[in-house]
Amino acid sequence: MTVESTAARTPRRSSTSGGKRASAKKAAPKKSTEPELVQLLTPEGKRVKNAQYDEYVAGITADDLRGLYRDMVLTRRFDAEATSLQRQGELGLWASLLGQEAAQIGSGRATRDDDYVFPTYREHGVAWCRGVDPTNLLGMFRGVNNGGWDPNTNNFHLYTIVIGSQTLHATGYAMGVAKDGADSAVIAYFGDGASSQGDVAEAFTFSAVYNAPVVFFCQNNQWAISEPTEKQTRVPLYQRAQGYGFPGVRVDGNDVLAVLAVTKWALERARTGEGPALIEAFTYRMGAHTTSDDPSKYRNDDERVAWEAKDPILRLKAYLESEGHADEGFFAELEAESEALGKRVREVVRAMPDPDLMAIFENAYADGHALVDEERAQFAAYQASFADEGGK
Amino acid sequence: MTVESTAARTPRRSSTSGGKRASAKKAAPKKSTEPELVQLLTPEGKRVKNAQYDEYVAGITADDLRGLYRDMVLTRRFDAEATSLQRQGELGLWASLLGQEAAQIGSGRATRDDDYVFPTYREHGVAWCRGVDPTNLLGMFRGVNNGGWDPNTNNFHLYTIVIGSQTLHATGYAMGVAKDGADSAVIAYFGDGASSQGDVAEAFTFSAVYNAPVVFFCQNNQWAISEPTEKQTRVPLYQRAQGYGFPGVRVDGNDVLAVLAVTKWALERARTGEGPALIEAFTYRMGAHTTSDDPSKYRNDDERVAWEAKDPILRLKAYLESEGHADEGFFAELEAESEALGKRVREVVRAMPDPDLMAIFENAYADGHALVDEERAQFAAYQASFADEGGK
Amino acid sequence: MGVQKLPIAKAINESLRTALENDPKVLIMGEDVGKLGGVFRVTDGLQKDFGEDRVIDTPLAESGIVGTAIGLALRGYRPVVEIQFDGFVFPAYDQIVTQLAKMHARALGKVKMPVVIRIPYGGGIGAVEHHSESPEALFAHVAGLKVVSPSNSSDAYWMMQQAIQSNDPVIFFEPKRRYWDKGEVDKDAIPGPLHKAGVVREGTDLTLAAYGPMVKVCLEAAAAAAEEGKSLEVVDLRSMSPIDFDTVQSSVEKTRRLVVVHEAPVFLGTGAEIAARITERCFYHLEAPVLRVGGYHAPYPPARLEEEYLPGLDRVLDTVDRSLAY
Amino acid sequence: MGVQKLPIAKAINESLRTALENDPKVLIMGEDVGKLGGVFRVTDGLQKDFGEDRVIDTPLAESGIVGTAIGLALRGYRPVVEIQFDGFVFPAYDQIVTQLAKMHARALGKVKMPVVIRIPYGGGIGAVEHHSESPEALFAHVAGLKVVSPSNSSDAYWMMQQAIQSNDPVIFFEPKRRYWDKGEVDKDAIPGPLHKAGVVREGTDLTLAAYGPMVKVCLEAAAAAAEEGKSLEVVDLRSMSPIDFDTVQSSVEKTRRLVVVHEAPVFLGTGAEIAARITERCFYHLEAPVLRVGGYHAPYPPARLEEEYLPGLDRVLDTVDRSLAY
Ligand SMILES: Cc1ncc(C[n+]2csc(CCOP(=O)(O)OP(=O)(O)O)c2C)c(N)n1
Ligand SMILES: Cc1ncc(C[n+]2csc(CCOP(=O)(O)OP(=O)(O)O)c2C)c(N)n1
Ligand SMILES: [Mg+2]
Ligand SMILES: [Mg+2]
Repeated sequence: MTVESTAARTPRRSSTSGGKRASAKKAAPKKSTEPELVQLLTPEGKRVKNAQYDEYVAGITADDLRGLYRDMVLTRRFDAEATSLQRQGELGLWASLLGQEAAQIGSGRATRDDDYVFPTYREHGVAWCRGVDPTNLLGMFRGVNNGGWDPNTNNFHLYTIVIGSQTLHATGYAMGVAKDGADSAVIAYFGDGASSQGDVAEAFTFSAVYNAPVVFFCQNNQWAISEPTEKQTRVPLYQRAQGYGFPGVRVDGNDVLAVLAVTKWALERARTGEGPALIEAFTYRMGAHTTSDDPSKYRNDDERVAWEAKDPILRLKAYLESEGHADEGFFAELEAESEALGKRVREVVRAMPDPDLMAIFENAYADGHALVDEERAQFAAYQASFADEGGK
Repeated sequence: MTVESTAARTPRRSSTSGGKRASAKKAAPKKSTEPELVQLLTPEGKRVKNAQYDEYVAGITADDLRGLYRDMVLTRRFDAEATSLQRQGELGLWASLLGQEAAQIGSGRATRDDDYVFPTYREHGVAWCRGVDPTNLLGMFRGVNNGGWDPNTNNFHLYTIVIGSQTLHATGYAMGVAKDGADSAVIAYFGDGASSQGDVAEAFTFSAVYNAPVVFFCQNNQWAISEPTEKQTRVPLYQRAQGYGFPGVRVDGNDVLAVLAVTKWALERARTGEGPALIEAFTYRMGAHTTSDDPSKYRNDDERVAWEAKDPILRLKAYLESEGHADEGFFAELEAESEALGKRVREVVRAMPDPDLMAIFENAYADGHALVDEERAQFAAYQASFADEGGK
Repeated sequence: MGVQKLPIAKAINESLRTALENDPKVLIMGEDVGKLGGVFRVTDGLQKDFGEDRVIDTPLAESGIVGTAIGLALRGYRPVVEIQFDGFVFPAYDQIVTQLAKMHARALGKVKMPVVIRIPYGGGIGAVEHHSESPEALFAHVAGLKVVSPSNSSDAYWMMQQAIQSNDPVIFFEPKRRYWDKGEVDKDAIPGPLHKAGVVREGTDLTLAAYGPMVKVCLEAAAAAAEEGKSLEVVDLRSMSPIDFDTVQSSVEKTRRLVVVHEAPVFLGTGAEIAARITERCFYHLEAPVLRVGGYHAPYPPARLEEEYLPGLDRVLDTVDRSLAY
Repeated sequence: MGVQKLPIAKAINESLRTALENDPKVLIMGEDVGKLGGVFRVTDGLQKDFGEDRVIDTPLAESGIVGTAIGLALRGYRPVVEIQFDGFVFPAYDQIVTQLAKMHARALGKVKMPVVIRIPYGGGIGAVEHHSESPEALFAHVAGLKVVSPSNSSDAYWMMQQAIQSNDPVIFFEPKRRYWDKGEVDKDAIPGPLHKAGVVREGTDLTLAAYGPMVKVCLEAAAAAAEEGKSLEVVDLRSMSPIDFDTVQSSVEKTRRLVVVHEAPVFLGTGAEIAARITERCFYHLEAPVLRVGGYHAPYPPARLEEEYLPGLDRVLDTVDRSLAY
């Protein structure tokens, strides 16, 4: 029994071609036409019906919708502030989420307090939903720590930089949730690039075999630094799941409502013992990979411009306005709140002290280590020697 | 858009269950009913038609069939000899292929001379098809070397013990074949257990992205040492391929004709620029994992007995006889040839000398290394010191 | 319970059993650890008695095993992971050095990583490639990990108890060729600290330092040397990270000579660090340079050559003589 | 071509270009090495000029990159692989130590593994976690690999040429914080052997041995010490496997004192091996123990602390003083 991929296949060469293969590149199958996305709001902000997922946003109120809008606006504002703080030298680096607000807020707001989130390094919007103070996120980008919050306070794990690793941590955590008999779920974020890492595949395998309550949330923002998604896969990423025995869904990642609905569906499945699911949120990285990156080296600005028309915030705004769910006053207040957030972030970052030098040795071990003790003492004595010399 | 797995799904719990998840194990989806296998010969040796694959064995002659039979019989004989040589202390270990002869001979005979094969540690039958002298395979199991043949002589790579690694080597090799514009193909063997390794997933990704001419041949012999396939996947393994954008097929691994046909199909695709394919040969490890293993610790003998009825050799024998393709004389001659092979293997192994002590340092590097030179000299002097002492 | 005579493998088995009994958060994970009880039977019977939820057969993927163990630790579990053989730990190396070792520091101490990684290691059992390696230096160099190896049954039992209780990740190297060596285990004893070395034979002329499988070789060498009138002290290091340099130093201040023995290649093996540090600490005491006996800078050889590759009695004694000749 | 003044990054770029021109079997592979030219622009322009078949953007999977490079080498290619940052080499560690390093020996010499793995390494650029590590000892301990690191543009150019010509796998550590340091490159020169150390400053009182990014620090330290009347010799080791102990020994026989400097943690760093071996070779020459300056046994700290973590002028000079005080 053959399972054919859904990719368009190159017709077999006629034998008159001499059987010689041209370069693999030429022979590679064409990208398939884009599969259907789950979408509840069109780019113009029109609500469209979806038989499968409408129920997950059935009870949503105008207040909720304004809340989602506010989350996206504030997240974008925070993100912009961080970018400019990097420009000003207050941060060493920043990884902007610009364009991915709906993917992050929609999924983040689908989680329950007792759920647990494993982010990459770009989930500032999810952190926001989890109640992590955004200024906490800046420590590692400023270089004062490698992770500035207690993961257990908001059930939001530390940012993970090494691509894909956290999907296994999420799976293990979810195995623990199941062992505990709890009905929480776990959600693991990763990127289109990350989908190629062996660790992600192993996470799929473990989660399926143990039927762990984990949702794999892939933000396919079309790029892994300079590499387009074609360098990672020749079929849509959400299809990866089926070969591991769990469902995969592609959702319009710029449609906050659709993301919310699909993520709720997946988390609910996980909670009720149906095991893992993969969500591919189809979105776009509007900015550079990080502030160190220069996308003009590798991508055409046309692409970005085309995606601007699908902006997640404008889309929800259009819907709110057309439904009469928000008035001028709401937008004005939010604008003020944005400014205040920006200001607070700026102030907190600028006041963020450098860590104590001895922090080098802190927390290397939980129970201590003789060599660390020895080196700490030497280091302290060495530092003291400068003080003795009156600062050499 | 949702892609549901083909596994049977557990119904969602009713809300009256309190939303608490029972142990993950209980909630895991049931194993699906077995998917259809590609089969050309029934276990009773009856030829069945297959619209898709018959063409690949259309030209097969009685001679060819007897050849396949002979390959399987001699491979099994060789394997049995190796097992008993291990019992006699002539080998340190042996990994028997008992039961997997059809999977190996069918696929091995599908390859062309210019194709390249990447085995695990159990592909004695494939080695046979490639023309590797079986006694060459025994060096590593005797402990006289870690790989006793030149891979380029028969385009048969060394045995790879670390699970899954060779699938990436095969993929890289296939990328090279494509770059060279050659129309050869590559085939990578691995086991059901190996399917869980990240390396195998990465091999799938690379081969798909570069459309490399490689066939992934998974012998699902139902066990990875003591672990049944359920510990690696909850859906049939051949389905893994579709999520990476290439076809997967499950073939009756005890049907040499079906394996031959399916492998020819896949190799032909690869040669003509259609890229990778995955074949899952559904078979059974009739013996222990290796001579160090004791399967009575973990599996019921009933299972093995049931698989005996599907024996690959008896099946082809029944077909040969029913078609009148082989007579007593053929079987008698083959029996004699088997005995001669066994005898030769025994003699060669017993005469296999221990390696020269200096071999420790040989080939650590191709271009030399100062430290190795130094240590080699020290070692030689140290050995000489015993000689001086007249053998301390 | 009293004192029992147990082989090392069984001592570890009993230690795991005790841990499973005492703490419901302790889990055993690995390939074939369940029904089979591991290829060396170290986990024999545990799944039967504690169930599949506590003693978990995993998919064949070492990165996945360690990566999920990290997640389980984050959830409050204390996983004890088995890597089937030394040569198969490398697929998990990334998760070990990049995640497991650094998580506590990354979280500024807010999370702990009580994960034990058991690795049967070393040669001498006539195995095929990848089944005889000694990669301990590759872990000891990495901050955030602790690395230990018992040499006898009592240590096997107690060090495993302590490793499981540790809030830091411990790489627990088990001397596989000594699995069947018997020794006394007193389950009512009060063990010394996990990372403390022990003087297992006293002597005055030279110190031999070793751990795991080489302790026995060193003891035999000391016995042989005694017949020639040389008094060798043997230190069982027990821990490769941290290394108990104080104990080695005390010994060397007395004997003034040190030979370090391990199966791992000499070049950048743990002996290099011991030589460097003890030379610094005992510069005016040493009458000879610290000498090292270990594997060569070549891939572990096929079984028929391993006797020559591994440090044995003769090579140790030869090196002792070289040291004494200074 | 004559002599050009080039930054290290550009010298490597030109060396890769030369190799691509001279040998059609040379390939460049890695994440973002194509259009982007790598995150440090080391492969800038190469894909444009040599095409996507020679300069290959790979999926984001380091084990896959190295594993397929091995396969390409088996097919007769000479892949030059880029690992984007030091901290991301570990997913490939298994393929490197278990396959790449051992394949030639496993095949009894029948196959060769001419694969270069380029790794921008070390700290000092204010980066986030995993972007500043110095894992060279973890490769140098492994037989079958060669490990080198240039400290200047000329070496960057020529050592890369030689690494690509090598029939053994070479781990090529590029001192990322020196990428923009300029130096002269003579493309018509006849380079010395790849694994030979060089005395880059002569002196009589003490030898400083370093490689990669620390050579500059040592040269500065020597200059500063000279003002205080101390004459330091600086050896640029260039190769960590093999290490050119002969050159270090000659130097130490003259100066009688040695300090080894590297960014990697001291514990089991390459300095340990150098200390152990030079002590053995120069036991009667050394007036002080070999001292080491390097990273601490703690995860690489956040950027705001790296100046204190990394060996700098003060710590080197302090250690020089400690040595001279013996
Ligand atoms: C193992 C590893 N390799 C390489 C990198 C360098 N790197 C950082 S982000 C990135 C691209 C990630 O792309 P994707 O997964 O799509 O996430 P995105 O950045 O688009 O959110 C790369 C290659 C890394 N962090 N980890
Ligand atoms: C990376 C790695 N982990 C563990 C092992 C130990 N081991 C050897 S064979 C094996 C089971 C392999 O099962 P499978 O892939 O189904 O192949 P089979 O032995 O059934 O042919 C295991 C766990 C190994 N060789 N490599
Ligand atoms: Mg991306
Ligand atoms: Mg199997």
